[in-house]
Amino acid sequence: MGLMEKIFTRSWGVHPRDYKHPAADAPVRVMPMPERLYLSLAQHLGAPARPAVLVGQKVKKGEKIADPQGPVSAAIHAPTSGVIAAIGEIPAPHPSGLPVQAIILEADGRDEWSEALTACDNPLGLAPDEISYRVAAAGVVGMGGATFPSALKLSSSRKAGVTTLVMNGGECEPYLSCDDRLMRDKAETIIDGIRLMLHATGAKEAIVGIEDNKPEAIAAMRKAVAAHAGVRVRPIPARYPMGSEKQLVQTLTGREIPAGALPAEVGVVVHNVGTARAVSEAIRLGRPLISRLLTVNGGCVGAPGNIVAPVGALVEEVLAFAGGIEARPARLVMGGPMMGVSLPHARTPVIKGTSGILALNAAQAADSREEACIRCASCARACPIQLMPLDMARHIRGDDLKGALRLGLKDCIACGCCAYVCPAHIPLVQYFTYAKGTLAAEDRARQKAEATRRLAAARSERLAREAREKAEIAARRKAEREAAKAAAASARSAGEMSA
Amino acid sequence: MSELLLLLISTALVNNVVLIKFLGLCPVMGVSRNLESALGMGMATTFVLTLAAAASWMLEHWLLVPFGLEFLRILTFILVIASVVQFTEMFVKKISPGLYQALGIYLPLITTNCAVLGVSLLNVQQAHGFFWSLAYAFGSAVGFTLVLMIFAGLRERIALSRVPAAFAGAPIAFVAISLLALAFMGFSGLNVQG
Amino acid sequence: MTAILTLTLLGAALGLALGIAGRLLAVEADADVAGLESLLPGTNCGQCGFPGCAGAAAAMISGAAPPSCCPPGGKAVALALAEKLGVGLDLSRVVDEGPKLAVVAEDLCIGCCRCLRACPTDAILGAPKQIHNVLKEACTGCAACVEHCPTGALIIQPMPVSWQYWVMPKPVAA
Amino acid sequence: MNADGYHADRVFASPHAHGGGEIRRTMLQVQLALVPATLFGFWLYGWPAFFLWLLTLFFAQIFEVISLRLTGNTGQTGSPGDGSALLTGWLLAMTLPPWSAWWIGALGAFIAIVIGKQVFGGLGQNVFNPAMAARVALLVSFPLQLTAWVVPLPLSGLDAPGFLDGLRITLGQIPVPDAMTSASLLGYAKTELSRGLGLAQAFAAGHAPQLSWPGVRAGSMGESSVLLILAGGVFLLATDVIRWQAPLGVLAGALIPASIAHVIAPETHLDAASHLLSGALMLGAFFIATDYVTSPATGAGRLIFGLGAGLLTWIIRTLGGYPEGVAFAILFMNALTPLIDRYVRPRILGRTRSGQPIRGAGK
Repeated sequence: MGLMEKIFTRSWGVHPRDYKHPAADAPVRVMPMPERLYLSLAQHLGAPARPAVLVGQKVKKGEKIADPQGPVSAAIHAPTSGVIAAIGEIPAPHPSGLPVQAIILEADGRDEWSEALTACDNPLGLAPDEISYRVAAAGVVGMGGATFPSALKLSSSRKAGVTTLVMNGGECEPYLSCDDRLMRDKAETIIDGIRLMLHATGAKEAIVGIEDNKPEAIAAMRKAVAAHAGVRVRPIPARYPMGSEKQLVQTLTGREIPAGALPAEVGVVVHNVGTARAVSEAIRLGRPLISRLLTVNGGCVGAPGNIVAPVGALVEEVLAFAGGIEARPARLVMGGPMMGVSLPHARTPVIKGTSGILALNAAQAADSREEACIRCASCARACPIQLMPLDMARHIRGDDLKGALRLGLKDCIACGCCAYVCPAHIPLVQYFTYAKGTLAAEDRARQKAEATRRLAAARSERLAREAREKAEIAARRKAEREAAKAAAASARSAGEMSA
Repeated sequence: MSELLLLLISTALVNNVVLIKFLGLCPVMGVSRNLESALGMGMATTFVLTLAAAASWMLEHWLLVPFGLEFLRILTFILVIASVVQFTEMFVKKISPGLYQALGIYLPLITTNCAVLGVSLLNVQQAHGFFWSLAYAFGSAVGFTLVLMIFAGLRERIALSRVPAAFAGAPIAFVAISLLALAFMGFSGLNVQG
Repeated sequence: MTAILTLTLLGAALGLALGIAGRLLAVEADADVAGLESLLPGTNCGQCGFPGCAGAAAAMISGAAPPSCCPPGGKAVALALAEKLGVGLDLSRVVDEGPKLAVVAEDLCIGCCRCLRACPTDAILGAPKQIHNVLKEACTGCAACVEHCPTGALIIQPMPVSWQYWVMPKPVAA
Repeated sequence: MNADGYHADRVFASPHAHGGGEIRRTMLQVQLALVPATLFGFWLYGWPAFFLWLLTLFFAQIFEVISLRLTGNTGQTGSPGDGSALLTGWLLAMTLPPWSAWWIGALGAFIAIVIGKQVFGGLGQNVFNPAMAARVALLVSFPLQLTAWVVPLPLSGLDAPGFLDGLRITLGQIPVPDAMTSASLLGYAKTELSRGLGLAQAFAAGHAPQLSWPGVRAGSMGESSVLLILAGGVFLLATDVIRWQAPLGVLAGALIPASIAHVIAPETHLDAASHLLSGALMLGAFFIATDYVTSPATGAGRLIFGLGAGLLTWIIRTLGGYPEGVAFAILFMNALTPLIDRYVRPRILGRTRSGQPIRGAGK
């Protein structure tokens, strides 16, 4: 970057205190299998999965228990062997705590793998579509948190003809270190997954972007990548939200993704390093995505660190395994502190996209009273999309959602930089999510009104048709009757004539 | 050329019709709720003002003075202005129904915008020539539009502010416009004649 | 005399000019009933007190009804109508309790099928002597069915919120 | 301890972290930046200056508290402790003649806090800079009192008024002797020019005000030591409280046309240094034009704002009826701020300036 560019290019993002250590340096611990697992049917982006098992049915570890439903969906597998105890509602890992459909699995303690799983020794010999197919069968979703079904991304990237595979090792969220840990410990597996993804997408090169505050991960990945041409490791400046798709692609390739478009528009597809590992295990070992590495961190956690937890374990069990909590947390968060969701309580399960569980103390949660906006525009400077959060929030506060929409509300990625820097503690992201949610609800209401209008029109048309048909039948009958009468009359007259 | 420029500055800023001469306050308060309609109103008024100034100049010099009918001045001027406004109204309705709706009653009310009649009369009073009259009217209209736009911008911002209930609406608008008038006082005595 | 003549001539000339301009710049007044009706739910449920949605649209154009007269439409429809009509809207008078839904109380339904015929959107499914069911995608919560039920088995309830459609509350001013 | 007892008492929106910025601290930093120039002003103009400063701040805070009490302090319209009223009062006191009577300060504080700010809804809601609104309102209402500059009588000097005399001056019990008042340089130049004298001739006269970098001269506290004001401004820039665009704009907007005009017609136009060293240009550039609330929110917008304010200052000083134009110029640009904010916006990532999505840059 030239000097002129440095002066005239707007800086974006923030440098939050990261709290990544010592959790990132502690060795990974594997959580023992809980007695019961709560497997949400909606733990991926898109339509919820449909149960493929019956209550009371015995399942083996890795056996599919729910089928994808619709074009965007993902399968769900049993994380251990056991019996299906129930299929019903559990509290969703979501701020609202509203119920979500789930399969409840009673572990039998034997943890037996299903025999149906097929390993593959020469995966690069498989057809690209076969890789996508197997990834779909393993229920792999994006591990960075967005949980988009990975197979779909692989196959659509191939169709779109992407040239570059960008691997997201940014992990710019504070507190989280599971990707860092994974790259340090499983670099070989990740690289293998990347090569499989290159094969599946048809991309020519892969760039692994790793923030420069993770030197061990960079070293480990560089070592693992040395033998493979076409895969490069690139350190990138540590800055939040570097791990956001638009920012990462621009930093690594210099290409700007058009608003509302996918990275494929500029020939790029982005995957998380955790996804690469899941892809490798799905293809090489035939193992579906049934557990994940996640960071347990925060001021209230007894022993912060990275833990391998089965999907469906309760948050409270994970916290208890991680040394328990030392004080009542001010906030319980699933995901990172910048974009994660607050949980209403800990009796909600880990899902495939759970990158972290944070029990934050009051100082970390920084819960503060909203004050008046002094228009300092710190938010505008921090916004990576170059929006004007202060003006958008003003419009939303004044119930002028359309005004906020004109200012680019749809382009907001809810990264939280604005609210993080706001000296008035204005919950800007909350304003924006509220506005987006309200607008979406209005859209749905409009669509429904449209649909019901069509139904009503169809009905009145039907009623009219029925009335018409009835009238026609009545008219025909009448005509027939009259014709018969006339015929009889003419017959009679004819008879008279002949007589 | 530079004289014309100075005249424009003088009429638009130093002797602003709205804030210094206090003419045409009604549309300024009425149509300044949002910027688009303020701009539309400004354009419509500019159009009317300039056209009316031209028409009234011709009326004055070719009809009233030759026939010694100066006592009919106000009457005839109002007639001409009303006609021009009617014409403008039709025109706006045709080309921008949205603006027509937004301006509402204030569009026909340009007729009674004292700035229009005032400028026409001032032109006669100060014995301006034809082009000078036009420039004077145009400058005044630009000043009017400027104030209208600035004020609309301020009101759009104030509309989203937490104004105390007692001051919400017209009161705060008056406070704002008086502070705006204070700002314009800085131009007073601006020695633009050289 | 001159004065009168002048004024007359001036008036006549300006009148003529305006007349011509009026002819040239004529704008067709558009009958808006259809446009307005397209914004209404179109279920002709009659809760507004007018004969069907077309009747309500006509009443709104004539000013006999406020844009907030459609209860099933709620705030969104009222806003759209007010924008189309170009009138201000007193939102405080709009009671928007959120989307509604008819629910069949299974222990009361006798399967008489009367509600089926009353539903303007065919949202109720059922066969004689079988418990009926409401399709929540098609039900507008218009309550047209309620009075036709002989056993009071139809209840209008707020539409349940799923976590996917949950909306973050607006920050409250402290 | 276990987590099963945890229950959130409400929905928390992300982010679940905060950078630690506080309004209170920002206000304190600006006040800190004003301290050197203010202390110098106390020394230069003696006890009356101190009393006027104290009173203005006191009244500003009193009016703030009363207003917030009346409007029902909701927290979002500012709390009495956020320091914004003190800062407004401080800035106002910096621009008043230091020997003004107490009621000038009190009335100014009322206009600034109540009319300039609280009726608009309090902190962050006002559209005009409160201190400048008050200063302009006072100037057009009491032109005599607002231009009664005293010659510096440093506290160390023998003829400086003592503590009690100073108090009496501020309370209006002792009139400011005529012999002690003096025109500011800008006022002097304006008067002499209007008398038809050229500048060279005017400044040749012995009683012409002298300019100097340290700033020992007649004027307000905010006008005297340009260097200390600049130091405060640099401190604010360094601590990232203010951004560079507005100050640079103001200085460039005023000094560039001043230099050009001086080169063309030195007899009728003051040089750039005089413009910089006299009046409130420096204070305006670093402390007034950088007011967050009433200046544009984008860098480009702030630059436009600054250039406009600087240029208008120069125009009013050179061509206008008032000798000083900073307050008017900034007030005028305040009024333009909503328009600037509306039309000067950064390009949204992934979109063109007109808001359309950019085209994919090749696959």
